[in-house]
Amino acid sequence: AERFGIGRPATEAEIAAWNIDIDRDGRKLPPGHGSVAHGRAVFEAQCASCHGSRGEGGTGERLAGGQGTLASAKPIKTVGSFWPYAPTLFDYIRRAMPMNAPQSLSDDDVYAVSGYVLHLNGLAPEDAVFDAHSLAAVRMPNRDGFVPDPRPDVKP
Amino acid sequence: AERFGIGRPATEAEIAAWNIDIDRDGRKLPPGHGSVAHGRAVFEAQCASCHGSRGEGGTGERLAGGQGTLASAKPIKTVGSFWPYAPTLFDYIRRAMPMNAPQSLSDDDVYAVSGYVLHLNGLAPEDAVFDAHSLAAVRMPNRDGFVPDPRPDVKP
Amino acid sequence: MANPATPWFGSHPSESHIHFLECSGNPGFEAIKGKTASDLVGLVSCAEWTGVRLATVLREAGLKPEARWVVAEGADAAAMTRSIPIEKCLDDALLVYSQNGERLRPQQGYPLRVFLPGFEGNMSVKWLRRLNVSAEPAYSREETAKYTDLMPDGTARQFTFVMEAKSIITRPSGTQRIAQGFHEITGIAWTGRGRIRAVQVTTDGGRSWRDAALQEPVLNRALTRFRLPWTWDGQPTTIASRAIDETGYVQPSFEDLTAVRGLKSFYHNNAVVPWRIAADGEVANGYA
Amino acid sequence: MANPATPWFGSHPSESHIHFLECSGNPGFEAIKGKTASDLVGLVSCAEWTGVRLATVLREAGLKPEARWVVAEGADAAAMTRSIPIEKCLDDALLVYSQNGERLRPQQGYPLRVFLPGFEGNMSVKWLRRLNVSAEPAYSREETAKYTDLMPDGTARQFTFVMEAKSIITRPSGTQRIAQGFHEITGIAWTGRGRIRAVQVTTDGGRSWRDAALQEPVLNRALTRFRLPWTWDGQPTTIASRAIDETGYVQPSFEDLTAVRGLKSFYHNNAVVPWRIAADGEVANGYA
Ligand code: HEC
Ligand code: HEC
Ligand SMILES: [Ca+2]
Ligand SMILES: [Ca+2]
Ligand SMILES: [Ca+2]
Ligand SMILES: [Ca+2]
Ligand SMILES: [Ca+2]
Ligand SMILES: [Ca+2]
Ligand SMILES: [Co+2]
Ligand SMILES: [Co+2]
Repeated sequence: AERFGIGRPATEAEIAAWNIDIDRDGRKLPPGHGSVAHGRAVFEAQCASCHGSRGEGGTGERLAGGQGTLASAKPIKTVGSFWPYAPTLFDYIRRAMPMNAPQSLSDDDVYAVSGYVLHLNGLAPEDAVFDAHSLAAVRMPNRDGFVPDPRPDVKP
Repeated sequence: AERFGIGRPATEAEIAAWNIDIDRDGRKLPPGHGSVAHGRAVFEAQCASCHGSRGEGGTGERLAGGQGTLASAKPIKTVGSFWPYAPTLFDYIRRAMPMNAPQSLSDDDVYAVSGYVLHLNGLAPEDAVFDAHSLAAVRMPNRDGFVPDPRPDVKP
Repeated sequence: MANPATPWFGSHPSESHIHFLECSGNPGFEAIKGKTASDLVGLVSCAEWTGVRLATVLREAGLKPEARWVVAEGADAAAMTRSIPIEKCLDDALLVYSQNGERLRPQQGYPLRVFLPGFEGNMSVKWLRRLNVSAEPAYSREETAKYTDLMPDGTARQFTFVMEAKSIITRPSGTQRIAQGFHEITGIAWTGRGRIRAVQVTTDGGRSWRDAALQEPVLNRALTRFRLPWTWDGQPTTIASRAIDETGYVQPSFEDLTAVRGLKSFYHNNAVVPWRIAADGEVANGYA
Repeated sequence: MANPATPWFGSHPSESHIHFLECSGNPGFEAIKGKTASDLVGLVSCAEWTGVRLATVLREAGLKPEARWVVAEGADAAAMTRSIPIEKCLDDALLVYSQNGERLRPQQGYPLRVFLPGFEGNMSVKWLRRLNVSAEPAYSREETAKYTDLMPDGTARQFTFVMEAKSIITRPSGTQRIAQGFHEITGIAWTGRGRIRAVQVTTDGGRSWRDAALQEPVLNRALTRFRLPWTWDGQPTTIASRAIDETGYVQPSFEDLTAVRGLKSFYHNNAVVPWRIAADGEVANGYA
């Protein structure tokens, strides 16, 4: 089809301002690092009011527990039980949390608090420190839990 | 196609309340009568304020004159020059005039003032009296001036 | 029509249709010099109308063999009366109670109005109080003294119901101003005879015409948007559109139309509207 | 997407399309007991959307051969991110700036939003600030933790985009009350896979099904009204509709649907909604 010659290339600066999406393999994770210990402090200060200090029981979504429940009559979907990729945790917390001030955390703080949420789910030891490499290396329990859409699946 | 059995026949009373349309031949004209002289009085009292005392020059539409102008560059369309059927005059005045109080005239007054409008157009003598029979008998000058729609009529 | 105030929804089988509704004097032959697209063809609208087919009501009532016309009468002060040929009544004529999904507004004929797709707007009688089935038209004042088209020979055409194919470019159009470069020419087209088949656009004063794209869905007797990408080189020119409908009818130029009908027929002017674009990008009526 | 605030009309070739937009949780599997038609499928709308084909924009920008997905990102507080398969982007995906002929309202994504006909509503990203063409989906939180359908075996279906055929009777429907005699059953049907081919209605609790009339025009991926005249004899019964789309797909019963997917998949419930009519004419949810 016809090309109209409309528009212009986006500038590097324009791209950089909004270039925050992280892939599932973590190749786009930024520099920086944060410890689970620091993550606990960030979480207590900025997350626990909604999510509860152990990641459950608040008005925000439950972030921990539920492993092994997915096939049950009362599945509990959390970061630990349901999320397939750890880098997505960095992506989502950086872009959307804390809900009252999204995109306000430093990358270091995002690494730290992501680590703390993993720790709450038994997926990182107390003394862990996360950066691009180590976060990408976490294998989430439900990593292989997703299947392609087979619909139409209900025959009349 | 299917019949649903909805609705009910209109009653005689319901029909009578709204049964005012007059055909072009005047067969549906009601009883009653009125003179051109009385029509002049009705017209002066209830019509002239809008249409002018001789049926022209007011804010309402011009009612008289214009015969012989239809094929000219400045056609003037009035009751006398353009209207094909006299009974329609009764129909329209009864249903729609005077504009500030439509359907307020008696049938006698409508006969009278219709006659006066014809008189203003030279289509009735000063001493004429109109009723169903005589109004239907008036032959309007533009009686045969109407042709069926021949469109599409403009070839590309 | 004993009790038109009875809510009809649910108690009668209804349909909804998207149709244009247009004044037969849109524009008058004198108004052809209007400045804007709205001055010229602003007396048209397009809406979704919901109601019962007149054919359904007539079938329930039962028709005699001599039934040839249905005379519709409004409950307005003038008890407006128009006669509808029985063919239209048994085809797509509607008695509508809703417009665009809400009950008719008072100004639009609440509680019930006639809707005649593609016919001149005056016939879609509002505030309907009566339908009188008869062998003859009423020959009411509105279908003799008015809504008849006076020809140069002094005769007048009568029962000129259908609104013929029309189109107009709405962008760029009169009083707008454009810059050199890329523009999407767009406008609307419609025809009382069914669907728009094509709209052709000239950007060189009528020397050549190109097919515009029609926005789907192209509906029966409904406004149809057309679009054509165009790069203006900055030279003065005249642009215009012409509609072609599914019957093959081609929207005429004002010259061709008035050569047949003269300048005094008042109604049913569906001529092409040319827009003149000056060197500074000002757009103006090409007839003015 | 350098400057989405620039007014696009006139400077880009646009199209308008009437499409439904539906939440993928309409209704959730727990909400199937809702009292009214709106409780059950109220999270769907239908509007005319105007904008530029995403394909046009991608063509102007130029695509590399490895381009398989386009990641759309909103300028909302959560910078909502969804990945769109390139096939959809090059097919009917739109970047829209107007809804029903007026500029987008703030709540609807002003100045620009994605519109993906037939796909779950969440993917039609509002306040669009960025389109990132890539070889892989983003696997964002909204396409892993959310908008995936959990199956009884603990696996979750991913990239379940199309909203399958659905229909509901809106009159008579839950909390309404009808009298013995003539009724026009009416409702709406739609499918993310194209056009509705037929809607069948049962008035005897599923023993027999009759074809309803479809209101023209039956548009691609748009709400389609259906109607069926019916005389209620006053006996308790159950009425329901089922949609069949142009692919031959038949809207399933809740029993058939949940036999395959269980009760915990949350999204994409398109089951038939039965309305139970009691002897006194009260209409209630047949599942409740
Ligand atoms: C003001 C309340 C609030 C605060 C503070 C808050 N959250 Fe949240 N959080 C929410 C809500 C509500 C949601 C669900 C949002 C949605 O579904 O769109 C959520 C969702 C999440 C999720 C996604 C859960 C899932 O399974 O999809 C994560 C992870 C998360 N929050 C982490 C954090 C972290 C880390 C912080 C602090 C840095 C934080 N939240 C602070 C309210 C809050
Ligand atoms: C308040 C102003 C007013 C009064 C009073 C009035 N008219 Fe009219 N008349 C009009 C207007 C305005 C029209 C045009 C109406 C239209 O086109 O809908 C009209 C139209 C007419 C027409 C139709 C003319 C044509 O060629 O179509 C006739 C006949 C007429 N009036 C007769 C009368 C008579 C008879 C009376 C008194 C009984 C009367 N009018 C009182 C304002 C008035
Ligand atoms: Ca109905
Ligand atoms: Ca509404
Ligand atoms: Ca006419
Ligand atoms: Ca445009
Ligand atoms: Ca408007
Ligand atoms: Ca999904
Ligand atoms: Co008009
Ligand atoms: Co939703």
